Amino acid sequence: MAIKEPERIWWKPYTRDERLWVAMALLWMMVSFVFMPVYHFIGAQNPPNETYRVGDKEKFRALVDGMVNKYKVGEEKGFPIVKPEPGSDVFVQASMWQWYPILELQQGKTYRIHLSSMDITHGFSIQPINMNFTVLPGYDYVVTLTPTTAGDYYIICNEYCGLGHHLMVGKMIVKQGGN
Amino acid sequence: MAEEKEKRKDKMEAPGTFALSIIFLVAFIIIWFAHLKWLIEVWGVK
Amino acid sequence: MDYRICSLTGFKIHKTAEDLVKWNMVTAILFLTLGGFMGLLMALTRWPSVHYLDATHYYRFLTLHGFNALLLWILFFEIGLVYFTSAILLNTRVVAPFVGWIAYALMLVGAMFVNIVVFAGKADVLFTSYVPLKANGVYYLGIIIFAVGALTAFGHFFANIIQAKRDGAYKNTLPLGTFGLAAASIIGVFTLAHGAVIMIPVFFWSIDLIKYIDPGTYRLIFWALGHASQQINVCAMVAMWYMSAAFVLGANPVNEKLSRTAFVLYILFINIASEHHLLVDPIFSTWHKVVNTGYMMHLAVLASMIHAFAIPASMEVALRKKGYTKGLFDWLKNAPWGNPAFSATFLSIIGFGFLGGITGVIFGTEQFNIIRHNTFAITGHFHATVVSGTTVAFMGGTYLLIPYIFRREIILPRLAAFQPYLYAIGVAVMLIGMIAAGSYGVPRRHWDITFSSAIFPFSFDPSTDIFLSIMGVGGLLAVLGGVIFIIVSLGSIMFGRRTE
Amino acid sequence: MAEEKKTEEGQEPVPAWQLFYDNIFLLLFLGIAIPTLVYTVWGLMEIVQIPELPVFKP
Repeated sequence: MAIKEPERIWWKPYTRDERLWVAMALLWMMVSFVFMPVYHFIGAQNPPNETYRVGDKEKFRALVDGMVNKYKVGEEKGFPIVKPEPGSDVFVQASMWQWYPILELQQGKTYRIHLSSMDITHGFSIQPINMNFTVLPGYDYVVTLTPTTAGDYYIICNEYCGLGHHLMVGKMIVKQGGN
Repeated sequence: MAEEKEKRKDKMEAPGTFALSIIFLVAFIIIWFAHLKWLIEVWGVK
Repeated sequence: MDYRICSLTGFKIHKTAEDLVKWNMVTAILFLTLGGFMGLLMALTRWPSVHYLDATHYYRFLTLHGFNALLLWILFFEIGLVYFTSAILLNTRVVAPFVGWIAYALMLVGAMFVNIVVFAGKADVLFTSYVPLKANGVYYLGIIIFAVGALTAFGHFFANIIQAKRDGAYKNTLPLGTFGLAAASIIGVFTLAHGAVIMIPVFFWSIDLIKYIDPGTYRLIFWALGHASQQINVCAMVAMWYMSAAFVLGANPVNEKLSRTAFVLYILFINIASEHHLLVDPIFSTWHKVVNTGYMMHLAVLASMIHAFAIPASMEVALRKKGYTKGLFDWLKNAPWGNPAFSATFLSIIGFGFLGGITGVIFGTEQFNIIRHNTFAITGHFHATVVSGTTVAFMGGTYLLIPYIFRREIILPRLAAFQPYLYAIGVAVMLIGMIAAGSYGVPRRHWDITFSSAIFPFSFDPSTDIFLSIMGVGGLLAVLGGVIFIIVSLGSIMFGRRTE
Repeated sequence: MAEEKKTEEGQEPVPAWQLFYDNIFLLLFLGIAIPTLVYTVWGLMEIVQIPELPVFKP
C-alpha cells in the first residue's frame, strides 16, 4: 500500500496495459517535443531569437525619434503614423502607458520590429490576431514580423504595468500591397 | 518467481482505466491539433 | 516519548507530529478562506456585467488572491503533509520538534508581513513583482522570511527520514506516499533556494542599498521560484492521490516501479519547466527554450500520464477485488462516490489531467505560446492545475485526515459528500470560460478589457462577453463550494463528535 | 515466517535501479543539480553574453 513500506524487492516487470500506456504516452510526448525544433525549420511562426542589451535607454529613444522623423506620414490623436520601408529596422517604444509610434506596414512584407521598454515590463499583444511578446526595459527584442492580413490592429499591454495598465493601447495599420 | 513474473507480463490488470486513458490521449491530440490550426492562421514571425 | 495508537488505522502517532499537522492544516484552511474571498472579488470584477472593484483594489486584491490562495493555503497544507508522511506514516517521531515550530512561526510571520503590507496599499505589484516595479521592502522581507520557514520545514523532512531509518521505522524503501513528499521536498529545496537567491538582492534594492536589478535575471530566477513551487504542489497532490486511494479503498499501487519511476522523473526534470514563462521573452536562445521546455520536460509530462494511469488503475484493481468485475466500468459505477475523500481525489485526477495537463503541455510548447502567452487562457490553465487539481485533492485530504488526526467525525455529512462535486464543477466551468476568452486574446491581470477610457478604441470579439460571464457563474459556484468546505472542515475540527 | 527469513538473508540481490530510487539523498543532489545547470546557469550565461545594441543606419 502507498502508506506502508513495500516488499523487499518491488522492482517488477510491467503488465501489458502498463507497457502499452507508457509506450503510447512516450510516443505522443516525442511528437510534441520534436515539433518544437522541427517547426523552426518548416514553420512560419516561431519565437524570435534576436536580443540586444540597451545600456542607455536614451539611445533607443533616439532610434525611435530618428525613425519617426524620417518616415512620418501622418498623425492620429497626437501619435505620429510611421510608414517604414519593407525590410527595414522599425523601433517601437513601450512606456507607462503607451505604445509609440503608430506603425503603417504593408501586407506580405517583412519588418524587423525592435521592442524595448523605457520603464517597467510590458506585454506586446497584437489584437485581434492575438500574438504576444514580452517587452523588458534594458533589452531590445527583435521580432521579424510579416503581417499577412490587412486592416487595423491594436496593441494592448498584457503584463501588469501599474494603474494605467488598461489604458495602454497602441495601433498598427496593415495596408494591402502596392500602395 | 520467474514464472510469476512471466504471468504478470501478459496480464491486463486495469482495462477500464486503460480505456479512460485512451480517451484522454485522444482528447489531448485533438486539442493539440486545434492549436496548430490557430497558430497557422496568424502572421509570420521569427 | 508521547505516542498514541490510532484506533482507525493502527498507526502509532507521535503527539508532536500530530500537533504540527493540525496547526499547519488549520492555518492552511484559514488562508484558503482569505484567498478564496479575494477570488470571489476577482470573479466579480472580471465578469463584464458586474465589474465590481475599482482598478486600484482590483490589482491589490489580485496580489492578495495569488499570495494567499496559491502560496499560503497550499504550502501550509503541504508542510502538514511533510509531518504526516515523514513521521505518522512511518510510525515514528519528529526529530527536534522545536524546528517544526520555528518553521511554522517563520512562515506565519512572513505571511502576515506580506498580507499587511499589501492591504496597506504599499505593494500593488502582483504575485510576480517583476522588477523594476517596486514594492515596500516589507513585502520582500515577508517573502524571504516565509521562504526560509518553508525551507526549514522541507529540511525537517529529510532529518525525519534519516532518524526514522536509524530507529528502524523502515528498512530500505519509503512508503510511496512518503516518497512522493520526498520528491516534493527535493523540489521545495530547489525552489526556495532560488527564491532566496533573488528575493534577498531585491529586498536590498527596495531599500536603496543596491542600485539595479537586471529584469531579465529577475525573471529567470523568479520563475525557478514561481513555477517550480507549483511542482511541489504536483508531487504533494499526486502523493495525496495515492494515499487517499490507499486509505479509502485499501488500494495497492499497481506497480511500485511504475509509480516511483514517475516520481523520479519529476525530481530530475520537472523544474526546468520554469522556462514556460520565458518562451516569448527576449534574451534566451531557441536552444535554451527548446531544451528546457521540451527535451526533458516532456519526460516529466510522461510522469504525470503515468500517475494518471497508475492511480485509477490501483483503484480499479482494488474495486475489482471487491467483486465489481462486470465489463469495463462496473468498478467505476460502484466506487464510493458518496465519500468526499474519494470523490475529491477522482475529480482532482480528472480536472488536473484533462484540463490542466493538456493545456499545460500545449501552452508550454514554444510556438503555441506566441498565441497564448499572458492571455486569460494561461489563468485558466493554472486554475485547472492548482485549483481543480491540487486544491480539490487537498480538500479530499482534509476530509480524509479529520477522523485520523483531529479524531472528529465530519459534521453535515450530506453537505460534505456534495461539496467536492459543486466545487470541482464550478471551477471547471470557470476555467473553461477563462480558456475560451483567452483564446480570443483577452489578457490576464487586466482590469478593463473594454478599454473604455483608452486612447484608441479596441474591443474584443463579442463572444468573449459570454465566456467571461460563464467564468463568473462558475466562479460563484466554486465560491459556494469553497464556503461549504470551510464550514464543514472547520466545523468538524471544532464541533465534530469525538471518535475516541 | 520461514519465507521472510529467507529474504532477510538476501537470496535475491536487490536490483540496482531499486537501490538508486531508494537513495533519497542522491536524488536530492541530482534534483537540484540538473535544473540548476540546465535552467539557471545556462540562462545566466546567455544573459551575460547578450551583445550591446549595434549602430543602425539612419
